[in-house]
Amino acid sequence: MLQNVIIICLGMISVAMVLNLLRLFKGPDLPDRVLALDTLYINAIALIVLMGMLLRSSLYFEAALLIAVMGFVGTVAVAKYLLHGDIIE
Amino acid sequence: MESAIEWLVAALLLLGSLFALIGSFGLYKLPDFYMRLHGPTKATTLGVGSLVLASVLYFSAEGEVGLHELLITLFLFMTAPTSASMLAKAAMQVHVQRVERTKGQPWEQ
Amino acid sequence: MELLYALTLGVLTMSGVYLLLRARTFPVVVGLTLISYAVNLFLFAMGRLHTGKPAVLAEAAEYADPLPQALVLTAIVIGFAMTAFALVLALRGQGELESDHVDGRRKS
Amino acid sequence: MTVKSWFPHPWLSLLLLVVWQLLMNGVSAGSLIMGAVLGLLIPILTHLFWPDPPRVHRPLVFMGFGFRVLSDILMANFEVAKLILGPSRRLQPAFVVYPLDLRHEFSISLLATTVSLTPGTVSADVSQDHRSLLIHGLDVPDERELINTIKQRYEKPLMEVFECSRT
Amino acid sequence: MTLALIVLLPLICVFLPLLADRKGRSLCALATMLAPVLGLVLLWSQAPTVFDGGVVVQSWSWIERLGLNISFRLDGLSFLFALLILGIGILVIIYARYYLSKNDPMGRFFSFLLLFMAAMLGVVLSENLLLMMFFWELTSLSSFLLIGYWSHSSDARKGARMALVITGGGGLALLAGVLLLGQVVGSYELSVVLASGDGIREHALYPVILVLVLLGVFTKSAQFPFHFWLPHAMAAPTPVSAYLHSATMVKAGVFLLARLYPALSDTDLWFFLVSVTGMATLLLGACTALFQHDLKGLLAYSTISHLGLITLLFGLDTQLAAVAAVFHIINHATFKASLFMAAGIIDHETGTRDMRRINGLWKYMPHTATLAMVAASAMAGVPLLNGFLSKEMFFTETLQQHQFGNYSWIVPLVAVLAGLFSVAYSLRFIHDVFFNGKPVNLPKFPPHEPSRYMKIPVEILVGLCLLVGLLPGFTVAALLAVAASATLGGDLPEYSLAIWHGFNLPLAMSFVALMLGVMIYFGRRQLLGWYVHLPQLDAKNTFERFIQRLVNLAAGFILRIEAVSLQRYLLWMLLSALLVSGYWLLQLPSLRGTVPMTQVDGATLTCALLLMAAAAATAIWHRRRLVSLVMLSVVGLFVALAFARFSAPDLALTQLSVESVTIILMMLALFFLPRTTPVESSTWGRGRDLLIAGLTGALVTVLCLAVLTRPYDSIAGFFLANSLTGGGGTNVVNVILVDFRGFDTMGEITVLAIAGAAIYALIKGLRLSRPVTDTAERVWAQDTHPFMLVNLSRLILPLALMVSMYIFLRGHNLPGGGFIAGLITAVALILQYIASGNAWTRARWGIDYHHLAGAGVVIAGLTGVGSWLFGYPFLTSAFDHFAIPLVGEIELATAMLFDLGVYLTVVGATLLILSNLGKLSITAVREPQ
Amino acid sequence: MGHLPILPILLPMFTGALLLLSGRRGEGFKRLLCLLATLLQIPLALMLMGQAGDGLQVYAAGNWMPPFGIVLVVDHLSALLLMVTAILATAAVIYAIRGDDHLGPNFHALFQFQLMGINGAFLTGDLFNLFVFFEILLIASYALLLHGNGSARVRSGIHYVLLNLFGSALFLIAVGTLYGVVGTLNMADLSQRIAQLSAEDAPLVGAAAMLLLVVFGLKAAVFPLYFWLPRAYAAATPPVAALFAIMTKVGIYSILRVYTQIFGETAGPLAYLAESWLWPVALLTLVLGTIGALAAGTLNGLVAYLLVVSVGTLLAGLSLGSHEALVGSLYYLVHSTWICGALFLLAGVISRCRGPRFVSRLVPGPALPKPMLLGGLFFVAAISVIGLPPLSGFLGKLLLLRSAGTGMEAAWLYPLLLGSGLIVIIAGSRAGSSLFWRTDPAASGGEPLDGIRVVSVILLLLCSPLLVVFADPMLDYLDATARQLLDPASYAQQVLNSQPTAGGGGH
Repeated sequence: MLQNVIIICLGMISVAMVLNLLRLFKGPDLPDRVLALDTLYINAIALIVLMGMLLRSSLYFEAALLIAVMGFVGTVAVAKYLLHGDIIE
Repeated sequence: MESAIEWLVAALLLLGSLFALIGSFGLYKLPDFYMRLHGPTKATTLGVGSLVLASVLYFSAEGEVGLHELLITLFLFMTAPTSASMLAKAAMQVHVQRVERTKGQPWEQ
Repeated sequence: MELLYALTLGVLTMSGVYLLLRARTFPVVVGLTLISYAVNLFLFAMGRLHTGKPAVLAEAAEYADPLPQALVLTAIVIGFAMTAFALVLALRGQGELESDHVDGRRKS
Repeated sequence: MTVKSWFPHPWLSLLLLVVWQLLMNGVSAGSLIMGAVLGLLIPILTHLFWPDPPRVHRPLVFMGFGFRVLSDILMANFEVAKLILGPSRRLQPAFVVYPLDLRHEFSISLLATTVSLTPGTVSADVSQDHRSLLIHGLDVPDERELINTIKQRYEKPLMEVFECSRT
Repeated sequence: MTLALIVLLPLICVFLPLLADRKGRSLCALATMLAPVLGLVLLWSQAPTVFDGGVVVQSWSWIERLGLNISFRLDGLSFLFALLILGIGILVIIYARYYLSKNDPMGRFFSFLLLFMAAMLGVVLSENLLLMMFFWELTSLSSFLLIGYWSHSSDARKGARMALVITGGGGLALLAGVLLLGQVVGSYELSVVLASGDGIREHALYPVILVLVLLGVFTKSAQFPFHFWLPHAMAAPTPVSAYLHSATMVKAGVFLLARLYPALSDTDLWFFLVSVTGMATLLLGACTALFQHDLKGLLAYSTISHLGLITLLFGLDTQLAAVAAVFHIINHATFKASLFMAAGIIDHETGTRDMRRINGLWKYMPHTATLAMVAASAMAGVPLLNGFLSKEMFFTETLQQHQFGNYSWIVPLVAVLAGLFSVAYSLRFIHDVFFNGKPVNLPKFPPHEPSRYMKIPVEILVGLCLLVGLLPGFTVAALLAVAASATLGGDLPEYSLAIWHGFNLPLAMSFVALMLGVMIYFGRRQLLGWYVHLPQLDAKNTFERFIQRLVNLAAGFILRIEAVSLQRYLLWMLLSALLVSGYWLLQLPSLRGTVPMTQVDGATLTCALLLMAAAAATAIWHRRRLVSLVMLSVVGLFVALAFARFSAPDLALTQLSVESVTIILMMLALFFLPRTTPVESSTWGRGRDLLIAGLTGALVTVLCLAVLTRPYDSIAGFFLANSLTGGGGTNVVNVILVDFRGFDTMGEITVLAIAGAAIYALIKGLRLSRPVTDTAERVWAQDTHPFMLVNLSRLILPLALMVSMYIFLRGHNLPGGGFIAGLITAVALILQYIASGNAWTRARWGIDYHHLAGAGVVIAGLTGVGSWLFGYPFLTSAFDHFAIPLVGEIELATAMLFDLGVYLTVVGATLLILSNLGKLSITAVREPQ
Repeated sequence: MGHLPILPILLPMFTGALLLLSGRRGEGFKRLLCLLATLLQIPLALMLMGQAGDGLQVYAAGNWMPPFGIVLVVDHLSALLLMVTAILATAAVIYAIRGDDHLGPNFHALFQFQLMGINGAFLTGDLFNLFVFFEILLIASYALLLHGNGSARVRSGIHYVLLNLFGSALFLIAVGTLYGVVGTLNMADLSQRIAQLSAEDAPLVGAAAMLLLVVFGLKAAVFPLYFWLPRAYAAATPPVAALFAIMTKVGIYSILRVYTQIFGETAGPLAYLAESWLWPVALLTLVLGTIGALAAGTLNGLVAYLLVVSVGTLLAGLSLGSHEALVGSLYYLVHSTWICGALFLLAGVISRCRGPRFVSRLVPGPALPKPMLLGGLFFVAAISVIGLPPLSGFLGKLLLLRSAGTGMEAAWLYPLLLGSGLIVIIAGSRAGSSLFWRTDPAASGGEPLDGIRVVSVILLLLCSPLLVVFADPMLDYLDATARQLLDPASYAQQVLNSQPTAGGGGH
């Protein structure tokens, strides 16, 4: 049963990702796109966690962890760019 | 696997995925940037949170007791607000459109 | 799956090559990055596509081919170094030639 | 060499120790020793980057705060989910300027984080003088109520935990 | 050894004049003479053998597989030439000692001269044809230097270049001919080549060889249509002309004709080519000579004409003609060298060579005039002088030949015509210069006799002309006999060197030529008047213009095909790749192999579609660079997911961490670059690019699909089997990286370290203008250190370090490793830069990242070298398990130390790159114009 | 256990890393270190050349035997090229330490890393490792090319870098495909496995091999991939340009290695698959390089095109494929590398003496100091590079022409090679007479002549007569080299049969 649930969940996350990407394409402003990217990262974490369960492997944990630790760096960089131009002043 | 845990895991999974989906839906649907900013918080908090919990339970039931998945949520809790704030600041800097009925003003830096 | 994978690489490569043929440094570097993604995926796929068989030894009977993965790792790192260099070179071009045209032309 | 320079962030060290156990996915003698070593070494290495660490005065209150936030997150999630799924026309978004009582940078950011984590509100900015917080709410029928809620539920406990000496 | 010494002596002594130059001019000349005098002695020591009809061959093997031996040959022909080269060489040296002015660097002149002498001796004495080619081209090169000796004069430079290009180019043709000849014969040794004449003539390649060889000969000997370089080579100092352009260099061509006569001649093609060229040259040279106002120009064209005569003789189908040719070589050398010297004296004393100004010199320099008149008479073929004898033989032979069938009469006619012109120009030389009124406007006036010693060489040469003319039998007969027999490569035909052969047709021809020549001279004014109206073809300028045209054409062509355009280069490259690989892919029997494809699942399909969409969006929105960049990071994320999806957690980790660093990097760069890309290419151009891009994409797809659906048998099993036992780790990918293929990783971190150092070098001194407004044309926010970010960054640093420690330590057994750990650390540190600024961070973290990167490489390298201590090759790993109380069993592997090196390098290089890029905006800001 | 084979890689690596570590102080020390490390390469290379006589030296990094581990293979060819590189690099360093190294930071470190990359590329017996070393030498070369900056360098640098980045991508695709079909990376193993390839898979491997050819062709600068070279090399600082003379040879080396040893006679349907393409490409390169040389407006540009000419020439020789042709090409390779290097250095010396206004542009400029010396050097270099006797270029061309036989190939090669020689004579004599003879008395010159720089030129130029004098032993060596190259089966066997080092401890 669990396998099926996981697959359903994967489907939901996929739909979520599609929505993210639609927002990403639509914009209209850069912050919107970056926000969509950020959300995409979070959905990716979800996807990886689900995948780990589906495959019964804990080897994917670090990937999720890494997104959590480092995924926001890109967002922050773009945001700071919009704010201040040079992100390391 | 004991079926109670199995059910619990399944529920958590569905809950998490659902919230992740709702978050993304919000992101897609809501009319202005600042409102859209609220969508992903669902995904980060309850969405990923429940999934992680499900994963912890699932692997514990499989015999690999461990809580390390919780770290994902820990880090997300730390980083997500920051990126949200940074994005909001950026949005204010570039004066993105917002729906007219919004009360209050983003302040000028 | 294999067909899907190959098609994805094709689109990646196509986008990358199209960007590569632009006349400004930044799109070209972005294009090269896309191409290097495609290449990394390509090289990786040379160990064939496996689901759920990471090459971390346990009791499993079968593992993915670890060698292409190691090669891709090397390639990613090298690609990173090269992208960084190309970007800084683009900056140098901007500073020295006052243009970001790949041929250093001021006006197009 | 004072104790402080050898042990600059006791709470951080503890946090690191715990995180290490989590990372190792279990507690063992080896992981405890390693965690302790890292918990000591890393703060020494990095304390220059964190010159002004917070002082925790009432850890228990802090834990209580933590649980409250978690449960609030849970509840708020459902509420906001309803808002999102409902027609967005009815939503009443608002920017709210929240006056801060907290003074310490860390506690302010903790509050801001909390505000952001509870769905429905996002802390958008902290004023330059660190006296007020700009909050965006998804659906704010009443600003005053929002401010009060935050004051009572979050800022107060944080005040107790981190800044009781000052108040 | 003797022969080699003759050639080598001048070469060895090349530097003597340079050294002696400072000690005085006479000493310099004496030092120069050392080599030829010794050479002459050595040559003379071989004379008995040669005059007995013997051939001296001395050889040392050098490059056997090339058939190139150091072998020399002395027979009659080479003896004759060596004698001329050395003898006239000595005279020229004496002459030049007095000719060169004090301003001319004499040492340089003489060393060039010696170099030339060596080359020339080499040509005539070589037994090996390839060896001869060495010297052959060396004569062109050294003559280039000699002609261009007065390099300040444009004429000299152009003349020298022209001579080099023509003779050097001819030399290349000759080289091809010689190479082919050698391949046909199987050896480059003359003895073999000369003996296999029949084989050569019958070979299919014979015409090719002949034409190539003749090209070399004709260019060198200034034969029509390659004659034009010679008059312009007159810009050289006169001793050079006297030496090179009368006696030696131009004779190298005819020498070769003589040398290869037995091997190549005796076919219709040979007779036709050689004789027609000779005739054309003979006539053209003689005619043109008459109209020259320049003293040396007249002599130059006369030389051309005489060389044509010699060539013609070699091209006549009688054996005696070759004898006559050899004889004329001797005679021409003596009278022409002395004439050049006389012309040089006149030039030297009057300051001009223009015959319209030099008149009536008899009055001022009777001694020189006498000498010049005798020599000029020899040139004209006046009886009792040597020129007469060979000319008589020439006339005889023109009458003997029948090679043009019914038109054979043309040859004697041409001979007579040329003869009468030669009489006319000789007369002009004598009459115009020494008589014909008074000098006009001489730069140096009044002229007087040169110094005693300057005339000695002329006297000796003129004396020889007289002696040979009067007593041929006692003087030249023996030499001629051996030389001619060497040329013919067999017995000599009957001939007589008597002055008087009775009244016969040749004598009549001589007489007619003499009479008509005198008449033409007296009608010269009309002729000159007629000549100036002819279209003037200045060979030098034409040649220069031709070369310039060639250069311009080349430049235009290069600009066209190389058009400084990266897009063009990339297109070439893509097209090449498509072409060559497409060629093979089209031969694939089937695109899909035998392995069935696996099932697609929904999530993967979605992700793949999203990946494609994002990739396409990156390209579509490339004009809005920030948007494109955001799309790019989406692609990066999905790539990481793909790695995870297909069982490569290590790769997913790496991709993710590289991704974040790349984004930061691009943002940093984008700050200084324009934010948008202008539209530059036409629709057609874009369509073309799209097509190429599509084809490349298709190539990758086809390759990928074809490989994925085929079975393969790889070496992977070994790694899986030996990872734990041999490398001590369960994460096979990591064990491959740090152990099985640790050497790759060693290289990879070196690349990183280099990139760091390189980028540092690139950024240093870079000045960029900083945009003052943001993307929406508003001023930037003042809040440089966002509150939330600052606080987060401080908390996240220790935690991230922890995580990176974790990733580092587990790498050997589980996904992770030094590289990813390094990137996490780097990102955590970079976050400090982003949050709190460069100055703040730098004040707290004073490490020079160069050191970090360098130390990383050194640690990794030393780990590798460490295995030498145990007698193992570089990077051999060792690991063991240790039991530690409380902690339990831990594994220590040298691979971890290696990984530490990786870690440090990654941190060092990444920060070196990023922090320096970040520094740009403070250190090197230039306000926009 | 002899660790000699790996030293040519490790020595510059450690030196480079130490130079990075030594910080900004002690420039004198850096120069000395760099010079010493480079000089040491010469005896190393000579010892390896000596050892090459005893058969292949296989050095397994990490003691993992081929085909699983990475091996370094020293054969005649790689040892020879190490020696060529060492001598060239020594001259370049000698030139550089007189001031060119200070035009930008990190010169010596980058120089050493460049050497590491080049030497590694010559030594490695593994295809992917070859890629890694390519990248090392490339990234170092990017930096070195841009050393000193300036708009011309940056402009051509952008082209060079971006083209090569794409080249690297192609390289990976090719290597990947080879691995995906054949399942191995070791060149010897590849050669054995390709020999048994099914007809079904052969075209795939063929396509991959041809992609590799494009990559190597880009490095080797063949038509139509050489267009970046002339401008880039002409803009580089002299010691860098001189060192780069070997870079094109790395490409050629790789072509030689891959297409004789992997796709040599044993490769069944894929045997000699590159040669039919190489022949016209080589001739076109030769022709276009010649035209470029004629059109060049600076001495540096001229030399850069001469490098292209030399590439065309020796590639033509290689694609003839015979033993004799191989010997000739290798001889020409050695010669042209050194002489082009010398010419680049000489152009640098001349530019400095003429000052920044004239540099090496072929227009009348100020009179040069010591015209006899400089002119003599130029004359010798020009003779050598044009291929006139008595210097090495002539011998090289002789060998090549002779090996073309008398057939169709000769009909193409003779006129093109000799015609190119003639055009280069024209170009060379024009350049020489502009630089040394046509002086402009009004123009003021640049720096005085620097003796040490001239020494570096002389050092390289001396190689040319030495190559002639010692042609016979040299050709003996090349003979053995060619024999080794044309016997891929024995190469594969020797590499794959090498034994691990046994001993206590370790795995």
